[in-house]
Amino acid sequence: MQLRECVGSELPVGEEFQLLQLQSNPAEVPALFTARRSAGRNKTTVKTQHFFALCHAERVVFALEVYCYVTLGGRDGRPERLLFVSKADTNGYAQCRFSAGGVTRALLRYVLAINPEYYLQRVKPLKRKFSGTDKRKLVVGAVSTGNALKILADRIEALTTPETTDRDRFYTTSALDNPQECVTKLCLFTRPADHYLFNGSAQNSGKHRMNGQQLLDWWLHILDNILCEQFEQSTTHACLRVPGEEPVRIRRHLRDCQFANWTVGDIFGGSGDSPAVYHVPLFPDDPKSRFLHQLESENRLTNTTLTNFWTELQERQEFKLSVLVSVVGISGSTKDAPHHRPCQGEDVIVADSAKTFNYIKNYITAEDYDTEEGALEAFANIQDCLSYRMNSAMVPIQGQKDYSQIRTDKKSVPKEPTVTLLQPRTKIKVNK
Amino acid sequence: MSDKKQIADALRGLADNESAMDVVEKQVEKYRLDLLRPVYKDRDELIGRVPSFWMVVLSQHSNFANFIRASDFKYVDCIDDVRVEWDEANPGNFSVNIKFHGLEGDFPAQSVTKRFRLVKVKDDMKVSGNDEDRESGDDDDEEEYERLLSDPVDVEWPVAYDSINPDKIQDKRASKKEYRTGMKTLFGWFRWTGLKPGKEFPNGESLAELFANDLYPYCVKYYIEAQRDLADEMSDSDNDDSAEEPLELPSDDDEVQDHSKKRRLE
Amino acid sequence: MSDKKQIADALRGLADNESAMDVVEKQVEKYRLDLLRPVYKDRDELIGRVPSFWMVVLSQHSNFANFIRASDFKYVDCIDDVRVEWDEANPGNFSVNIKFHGLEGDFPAQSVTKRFRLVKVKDDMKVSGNDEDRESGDDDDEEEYERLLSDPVDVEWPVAYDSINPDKIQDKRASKKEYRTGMKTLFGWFRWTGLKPGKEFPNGESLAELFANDLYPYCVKYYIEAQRDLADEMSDSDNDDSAEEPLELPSDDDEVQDHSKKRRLE
Repeated sequence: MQLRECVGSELPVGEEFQLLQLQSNPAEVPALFTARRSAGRNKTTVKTQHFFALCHAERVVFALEVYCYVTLGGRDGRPERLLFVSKADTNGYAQCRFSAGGVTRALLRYVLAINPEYYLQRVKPLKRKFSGTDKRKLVVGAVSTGNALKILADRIEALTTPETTDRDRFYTTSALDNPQECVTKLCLFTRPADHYLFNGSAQNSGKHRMNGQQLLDWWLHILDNILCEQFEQSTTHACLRVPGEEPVRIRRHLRDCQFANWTVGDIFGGSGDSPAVYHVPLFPDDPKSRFLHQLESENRLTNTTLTNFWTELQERQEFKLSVLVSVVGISGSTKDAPHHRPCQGEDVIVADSAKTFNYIKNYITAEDYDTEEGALEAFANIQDCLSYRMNSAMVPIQGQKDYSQIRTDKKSVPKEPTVTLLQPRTKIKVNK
Repeated sequence: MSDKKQIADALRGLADNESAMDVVEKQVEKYRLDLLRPVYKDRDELIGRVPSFWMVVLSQHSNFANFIRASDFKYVDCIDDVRVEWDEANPGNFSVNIKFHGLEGDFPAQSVTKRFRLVKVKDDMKVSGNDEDRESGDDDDEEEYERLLSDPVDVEWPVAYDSINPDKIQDKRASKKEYRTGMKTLFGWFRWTGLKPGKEFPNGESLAELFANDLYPYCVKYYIEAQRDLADEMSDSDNDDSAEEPLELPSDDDEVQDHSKKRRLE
Repeated sequence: MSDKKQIADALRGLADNESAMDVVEKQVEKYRLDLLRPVYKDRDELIGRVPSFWMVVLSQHSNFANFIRASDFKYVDCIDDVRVEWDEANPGNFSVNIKFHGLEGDFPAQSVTKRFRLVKVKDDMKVSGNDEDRESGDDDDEEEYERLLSDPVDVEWPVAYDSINPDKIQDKRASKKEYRTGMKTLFGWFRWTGLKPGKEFPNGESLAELFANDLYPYCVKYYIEAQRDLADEMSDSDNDDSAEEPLELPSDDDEVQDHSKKRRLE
């Protein structure tokens, strides 16, 4: 699946866009779910971050952040990939009408088409083994500045061969034993807010904002669509949890859905009286993970049940103020085996470190979007940064969708929807 | 009553003691800079012999990039030398000297020195208006704070920046956007005064402090970080999210009650 | 070739320069403590005249509470005085003196001094095992780092803690859980050595540093903050939204802003 066609098919015909696909280098991370002390720890989890930004008329106008976790060595031996959609946002500065929902759907379709094995190449391990290495020849973090300078001096005089020829041994590469059996999960958390990726964009009157109900409907529409289109109907189930709402009311949110296996609950398993700690994932920047950390500090980790977890979570600030928030999840198999491998320099920019990733992403997320200038500056900076520093560019995209036919259908194509999840980024720029 | 008086006196004494500490800290800072001056001088000389030293330092520092425009890096890469000098008498005042090499047909080689001075300002913002119920003249208790100011300094802009160069913009009104863009560049920073917030280089004071308190003192450390054989080694600042850190389950024997395990330790 | 030699020499020169800076920083730290010593002495005396000063400081400091058990606060409230003294010759070594008043029938008044010393350790943990391919004897380049150690010091435990008091637990094996609980109290900290990680007071080193680098130097600031909180004034941390905010350590960038001048000792 080509990024250009996939996203272009959702954008208005006759308009030109540019898309940034930034990706972190895959890195092994601690398990997403806390294992019981008795359980063996032979699972491997590899985390990769995707960040997409869509530009139109020299303005950044939309962005989406998705994490992909590939887990190997699970109990039944089936590999699993879990997509966590952490943030999406528009800012209202587009110079034409486009469907943020359509773009979100297209980008998720694209990520779902990526072969999980792609994430298992040259993975940064959880712990690096420097044994067998002559540390005095290698400039690594554990070497003091003084000694590192001496190593560099030796290298320049060619007194030592730099240990740089074989860097690959500090990375791991693995294959999937049975890629056909890979389980696909997708989850997200909906909570309306002014902005998440575009600070201050709520001040733009052109930005359409949604309340909790609208936001949930918007996401359900996207996911329902993806479920029907991409997933095996028989082996897949989808779940919705709305803390503080009765199952009867939760089912009401699902009445317009086409997919048959929507249920009330979540995809993480466990019964109401199981300890929450084993069934709630530790996602980045996520209120559920933060609440688990709070329980840890209060020494209530192992005696807080799932039922109590959800009840108490609802009492927390982020769930209060009668704002409708929800947890949505999908678990199953895709109809087609994911086969796509993104190509560095063509459709994706893979950052060599977390630092580089944030460096580039900050040009977008650390900008102020209270006026149009922010959207223009972010575009100019990202373009200059890519061309001068990365010798690269964004992917040009031609809109291919005839919007005139759907213009009347106001419900399915909101004007300029705000898509907001999780917590706002704090601005990195220093304001004094 | 005399008890109360005693306590009140002790608290006043503590206020004086706090001032005494501030004096000590300033004296220490002066002592420190006096000792470091010759060490920095040696270092400047050594750094001058390492090719592209400042290019490496400045292009790998993530916070520096947040201050300027991405297009500036073409000229940041022309920086051959950066020096910070603190006034001997008053270490709050300092100057940043930057040496650029030229780019044929676009940018002339030059050396620019921007001076910053720390000035005391009466805090008239925090106690806004309402002067009626305060005796004038009795200003002693008014909060003072320190602010960094500077004067604009001449710098030749690249030809490629003609359209955003404030000296070359004819019609300021029609080119307001270009003017503002120019002000956000590294060259705009040389014009920063600290007196026209919102109209000049954004956070000019913080960039000055970044040079004086971080980039210059730790440049060798940053140079080495940029030379690491494994670029993806975590540095402290990469660890941006505590939410996904693994949880520590209580050990079996204290599963039930065990109040303060370590929380977040400094 | 001579070019390469020149650069290599400059880099080696920078390595020496880094060492020279470390020496300066240590000298500055000594100078600083020498100047502060009389000021701290005056302050200790003034603080002694303010009732419940340390009780207020210790009970309002959010991080201090993370180190000890909640039940310890009954005895923290008995603390009348805290003093930190740095060795004149070697400011890396310091002692923390704590004076408690007694609680009738439970806890005797006492004054306890715990000494900490900074020792250099070869970095044998980071380069794990596999020493075969390194010439022994040539240890010059091996990374050294500094660690805080201490000796156990006698302190009388409260009667209420008898069941977790390691000196009163008869059968260590049967009471493993109680023993561990006792070790996590403030009284357990007085036994901390730094040599038996996992078996003694958790993060004993950090608590020592908290006293030396934060609680003692800034106690007046914390006292004032506590008074402000009592006056029902919103401090930043009371902000409604705090529940939403992730617990995050200050990033490097913040650090530059806040602590400014001081080049940190490595």
